[in-house]
Amino acid sequence: MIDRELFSADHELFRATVRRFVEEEVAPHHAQWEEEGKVPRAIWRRAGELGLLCCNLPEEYGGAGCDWLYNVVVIEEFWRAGMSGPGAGFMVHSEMVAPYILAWGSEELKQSWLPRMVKGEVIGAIGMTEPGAGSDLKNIRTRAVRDGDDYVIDGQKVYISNGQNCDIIVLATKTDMAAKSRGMSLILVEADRPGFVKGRSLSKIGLRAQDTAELFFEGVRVPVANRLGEEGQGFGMLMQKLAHERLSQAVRSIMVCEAAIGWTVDYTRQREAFGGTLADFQNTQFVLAQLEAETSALRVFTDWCITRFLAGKLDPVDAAKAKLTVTDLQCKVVDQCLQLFGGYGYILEYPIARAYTDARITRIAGGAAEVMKQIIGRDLFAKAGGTRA
Amino acid sequence: MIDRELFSADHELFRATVRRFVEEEVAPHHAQWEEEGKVPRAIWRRAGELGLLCCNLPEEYGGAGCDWLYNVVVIEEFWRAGMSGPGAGFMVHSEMVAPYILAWGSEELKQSWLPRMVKGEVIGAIGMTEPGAGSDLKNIRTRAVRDGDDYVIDGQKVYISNGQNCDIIVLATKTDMAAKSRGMSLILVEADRPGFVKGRSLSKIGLRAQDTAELFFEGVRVPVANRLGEEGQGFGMLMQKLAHERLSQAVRSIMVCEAAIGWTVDYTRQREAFGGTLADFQNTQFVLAQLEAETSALRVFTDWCITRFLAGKLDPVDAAKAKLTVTDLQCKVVDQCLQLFGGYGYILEYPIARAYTDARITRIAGGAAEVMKQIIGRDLFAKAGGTRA
Amino acid sequence: MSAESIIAFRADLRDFIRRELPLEIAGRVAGGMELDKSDYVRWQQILHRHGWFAGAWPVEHGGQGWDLRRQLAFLQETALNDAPMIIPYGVSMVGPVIYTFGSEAQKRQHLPGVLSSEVWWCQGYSEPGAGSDLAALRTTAVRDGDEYVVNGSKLWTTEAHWADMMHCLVRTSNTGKRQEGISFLLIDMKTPGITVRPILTIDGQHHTNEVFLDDVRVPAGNLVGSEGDGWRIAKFLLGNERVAIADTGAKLRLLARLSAMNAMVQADPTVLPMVKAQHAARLVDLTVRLDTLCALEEHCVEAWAAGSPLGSTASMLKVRGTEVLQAMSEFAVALQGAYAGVHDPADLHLPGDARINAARQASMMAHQYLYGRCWSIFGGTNEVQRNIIAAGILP
Amino acid sequence: MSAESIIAFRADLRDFIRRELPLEIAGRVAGGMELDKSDYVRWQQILHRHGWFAGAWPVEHGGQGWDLRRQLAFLQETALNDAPMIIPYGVSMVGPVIYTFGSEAQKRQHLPGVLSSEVWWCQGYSEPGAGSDLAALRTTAVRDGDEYVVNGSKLWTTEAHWADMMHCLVRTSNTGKRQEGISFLLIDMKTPGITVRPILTIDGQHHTNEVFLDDVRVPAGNLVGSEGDGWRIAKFLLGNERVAIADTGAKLRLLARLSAMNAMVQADPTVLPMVKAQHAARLVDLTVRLDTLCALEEHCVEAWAAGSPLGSTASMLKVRGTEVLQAMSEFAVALQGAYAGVHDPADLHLPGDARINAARQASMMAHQYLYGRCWSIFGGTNEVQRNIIAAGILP
Repeated sequence: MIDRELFSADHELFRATVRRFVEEEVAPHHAQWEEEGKVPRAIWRRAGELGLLCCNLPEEYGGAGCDWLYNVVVIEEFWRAGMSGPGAGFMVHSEMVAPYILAWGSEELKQSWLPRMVKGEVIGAIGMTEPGAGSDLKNIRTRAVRDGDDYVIDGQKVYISNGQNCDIIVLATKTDMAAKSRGMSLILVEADRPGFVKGRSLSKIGLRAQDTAELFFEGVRVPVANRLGEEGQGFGMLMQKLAHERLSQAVRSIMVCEAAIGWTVDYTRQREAFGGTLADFQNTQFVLAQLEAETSALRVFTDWCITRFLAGKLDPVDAAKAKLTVTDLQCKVVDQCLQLFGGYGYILEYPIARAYTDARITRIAGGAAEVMKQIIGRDLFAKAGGTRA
Repeated sequence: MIDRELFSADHELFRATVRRFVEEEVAPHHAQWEEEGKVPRAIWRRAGELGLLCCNLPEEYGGAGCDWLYNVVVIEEFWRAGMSGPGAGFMVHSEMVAPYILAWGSEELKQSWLPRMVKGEVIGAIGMTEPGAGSDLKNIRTRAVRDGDDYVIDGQKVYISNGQNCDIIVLATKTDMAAKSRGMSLILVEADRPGFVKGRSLSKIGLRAQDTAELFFEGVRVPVANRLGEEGQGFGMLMQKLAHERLSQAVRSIMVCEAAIGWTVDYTRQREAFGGTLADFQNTQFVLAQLEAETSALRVFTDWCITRFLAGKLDPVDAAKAKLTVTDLQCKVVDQCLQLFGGYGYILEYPIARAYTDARITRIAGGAAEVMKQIIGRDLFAKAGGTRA
Repeated sequence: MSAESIIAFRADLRDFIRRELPLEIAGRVAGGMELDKSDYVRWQQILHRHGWFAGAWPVEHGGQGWDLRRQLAFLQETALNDAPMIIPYGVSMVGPVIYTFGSEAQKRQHLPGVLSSEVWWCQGYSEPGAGSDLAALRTTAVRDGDEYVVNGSKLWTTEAHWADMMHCLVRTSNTGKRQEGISFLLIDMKTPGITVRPILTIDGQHHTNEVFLDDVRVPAGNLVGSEGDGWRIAKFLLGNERVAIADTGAKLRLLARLSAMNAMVQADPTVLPMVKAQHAARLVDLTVRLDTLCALEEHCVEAWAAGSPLGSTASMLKVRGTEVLQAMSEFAVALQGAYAGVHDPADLHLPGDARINAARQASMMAHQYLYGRCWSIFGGTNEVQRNIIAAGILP
Repeated sequence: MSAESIIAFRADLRDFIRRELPLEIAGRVAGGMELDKSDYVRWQQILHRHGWFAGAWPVEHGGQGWDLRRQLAFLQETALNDAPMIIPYGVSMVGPVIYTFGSEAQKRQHLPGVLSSEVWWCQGYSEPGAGSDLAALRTTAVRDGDEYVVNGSKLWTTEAHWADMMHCLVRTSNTGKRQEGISFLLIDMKTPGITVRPILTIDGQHHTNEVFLDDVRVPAGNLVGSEGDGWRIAKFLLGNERVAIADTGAKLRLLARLSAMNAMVQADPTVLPMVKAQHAARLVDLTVRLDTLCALEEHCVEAWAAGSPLGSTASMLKVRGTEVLQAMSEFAVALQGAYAGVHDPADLHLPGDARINAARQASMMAHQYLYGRCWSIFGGTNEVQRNIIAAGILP
């Protein structure tokens, strides 16, 4: 693995806390949570007590007011250990839901929800995807119709992370069906509003401890004050935050690459076959060397993106590049590492098998690879004439 | 392209000088030099006048005493423009020959050669490869036998860059045929010594303006004082400098990737077919977006390695990772970009065609990809027991 | 056998399947679901009753005596017409071993149960420390009077939880070459000392098991051949499986399914044009790859039928077949759009006429994706196959 | 035609080649060198004298009337026995066009010269702005009395510098669909107004040219078919080339060469074991890929011979063939070790019995590498081929 220079001694102290929590309170129960299809609320509250949720929220909203690297540490430690249930659920909560409320919620919304999100008392979800509107958000059909001081919301969302557990959801709605992207608004909806129905949990290829649900909205009344930002500005708000989301995904995925290589080095060094260990085979060494080289390169790229993000300078196109390249690499690493485990890689209780099942969705969720290429391609060709090189 | 933060305003001023020189004094003649199979000595002297050779040598040896980023600028500007003749020749001279003399030459050797190398009056080469000893330097058979105060050298070198033009060569020899790596010594040999015969120039797939020769040594007498460092320490010296060489190669190759993408964006934007431009085709956009994403990632990795190198902290394994991944990418980029040029990519006068022919050797020279994997693989498995992740 | 008679053979077989294959079973196969043991038994017994079972067996042992071309045709046609695969451990593996190497008593005792599918077999070869390096196996069988006492454990014993009998490789000697100390033993799964522990694999299903053998006493008459013949028999089995190794029938069925799903996606106005274009390109690529695999398979079967051993071609079929299957299953998932991550292992056990909604279809395709992953590992990893191919080519 | 008679056909052809192919030419082909026009003419005339030329032509026009299987066998056997390829512009392209679409006068005038190889042809289709998008061509032919006056330029006119005649697509109308305004014209290369400019390609050789046409006056009798028939004729030509499209003969010859070179490397004690292992793995992979290509080609030829159009399979052969060739040529370079970068274009013009040292061998392999690069571009880029395949598969 490559030297990293991002973290201070304080970050590393915090990392030790997170790691101990993961080892002692998360890892022993994760298989059970996979059976149940969700992470118990008690763990959310324990994580809140330890300060692992929304670390970088300002103190006035209950956060630690620290830099975003603490969030990075949390993501890394859960994913290093393959704890994909809380790993994914906390990421949605801390890196997607809280930032929208902080950036565009009214003071009242912030005061009522953020401190409880930090404590893990309230679990957040974000509602974008619909049947028939996957990566193309302009096509959503969930309507929010103004009626006095309320919106009345009708529609359906699918594939919503934390969908079963959530107490609040930031919902992408159409407030103007005629307009395309201009007609979208974000509205915070509490889970106990009448007409908000949680459908069945979706069982998934991977991330089996992370609850994922279909959600239905039938005449759900929500005060206009629950809207985040201006009416019709939702699409622009999503676009602004996507760089953050994509970077979080790269942070997760490159950690998985490093962990998988580590497990495989350890396994092949002790597994005997044909009179030696698997590590003695040149194929093993070359496959891992190639993966290690690519992982090191993208580790440096990811850390560079983190640095840019901390400085407020992360270009959304660069975030798309990181998301595209790192999730591709993740799928390649877990695939080739699993192969080196032979049959054991195929037993669900081995971490590499779980990492394999967890990987596939990363090239789809949070902007499919095709969408990333579209963003990068447009940028390449948009730069005004003249030679570029 | 990605933002870079390595360079100061002074570096950029220097870059403007180099670029003007390349545009005005190099580019118009390069095709002619390819015909002739070498770069004229006059250009070496012009480059010396402008301070483009061995920029970072200390002032006491005639250099500018500046940081290595100036060397980086020179490499980048020659390769951005596809000027592979001087691009490759100067790299050998400045990044391989001069560093050995500076690090291990006697004061007398340094005084007599380095200032003239800076001026371009003396051209340097390095003699490692032999028939039957490509990437495995331990197998070389060129002997240097001690005879009083002289060594008598017999042997043959192949594929020597600057072989025709060179005035001095740093030669890898065996001073002890019985010992393996411990028997190797580096000796500076002047080209006018009797018995030093320059064979024919080798015509190559690419780099056609860079002269490459077979060299023969028949009873060449050289004073013992011409030896660099201690007798038998040559292999260790090579190992120490290889990180520098490999990094230089990554610096070159990532620049070629960026340039090739730039040419291709420009070409596909203006080339019409089937009622639009090639840039309108989704395949064009996706291919280039993928290459751009990978290039951006490895650009950041390369710049990170440069930063580490400047701080004296570049791990040789990381340099091997950079060499492996960036030269692989270079070959992929020129191949896929050439395809987008259609038939024009196949005409030798187009830069992309030349870049294609120039690329192949980068995965062989300066340590083949297989050797890089061996270095990385050994490192992965050498780290002492226990889990790594 | 001429091309014309193969065509007629295929037509007869298709007719038969359409008449006799229970709809419930066909529905589950077509839907990509898991079958129960009873489904397999039922279908194999139907085949047997009508003279379509044990095609590769000689007529004198109750088989059909088909040549390789007919065997291939059978595999492809049954798969293409939604019939279950034939579970190989009995009819394709232990049966030929017994009629080739077994005693008359063993033939009388075991072949009828294999043919009638009334006795169900599993295969005890791999062990925790002996997978692709099978010769490293350590389960011992020590002769004690008229019995062998077997101790050790077997891994990857697929369908051991369904099995009445296991054909098993055991170590009867530790001297000499590792391969020479291996013997082939038939073990009744009800013998005291046998424990079957289920393994949950990456697809969330229970196909395979670990089998522990503690002082399991096996009649000495259950040894096939002589002590030390085990390795030779194992190699015989490998050669025997080559006609099925590329498994193109199942792949052709999956490709047809993918084409149909792709057509639905192409017709869906809510799917982005660029996504459609990507799907189209992948389908093209997969079609070409599967076409070339089928062509290679046909070529091999012709050559084998003509008596040419063709060196390591079976390994090539294995490697290529695996690569194609994994690429197809990856595409199967990509086609599910917003449902691409959905996978409920329970969906694989729905009834054959269950309504297949988007989420259920996604489960089936996810199963392909996950189950397909094991192909490059079992039956000798692709790395081992590449070693074999290399050894066949290098001087 | 039965498999037996193809085997006999191949045997006869091999005998003939061994007897009649000049050693000088065989040496240069085996060595991977470039041939001169005189070599091609010499060999084509030998073939013609002995009844082995124009195999695909009907007997009544002076050909052999071979079916597709024999045509394929001819291509493979000649390549495998170091015979030069047949230059297609005359016998494979313009000849069939003339006997299919031409007037009696055109047949009398042009077919004999094609058959005797005394009149050498080139193909004027692509233009600077019309490559894979051929319908964009802009070279105009304007009728003026008994002549057409042709203006424009042609690009990628391979061997125009050797040619006596050019068959040329020209635009005779700018109204209606682009394709409908194209006509097919025969042009004498000695006509005033024609300039041939050589193009040096990436391999450092002069194969191809740009041809400028300034007020070139062509007799109206040189129009084949009617005005506007050009596109139909061009499509006829594409269909005609399908048996040669995978070009497996040359690839099999190259693979044999690679195997031999690999054997030398494997036997060299100075080469690192890991490099040997890498080479071995690549050779294995290439062998499998070429085997599958050959199997697909055979399958296609059988299907075509049986009258099935097989949709876009010719495009699949083109794409796959290209990929295999480029992978082989990349390996060819890798095998050269320390000489892997050497390439002297002049080495390609050595005499057939020249001593081939390491550097010269490297030149030949570098030529494969560089020349092979154009395969994915010419004759319709692989991107265009993929569009065709996709159109054939998508609903």
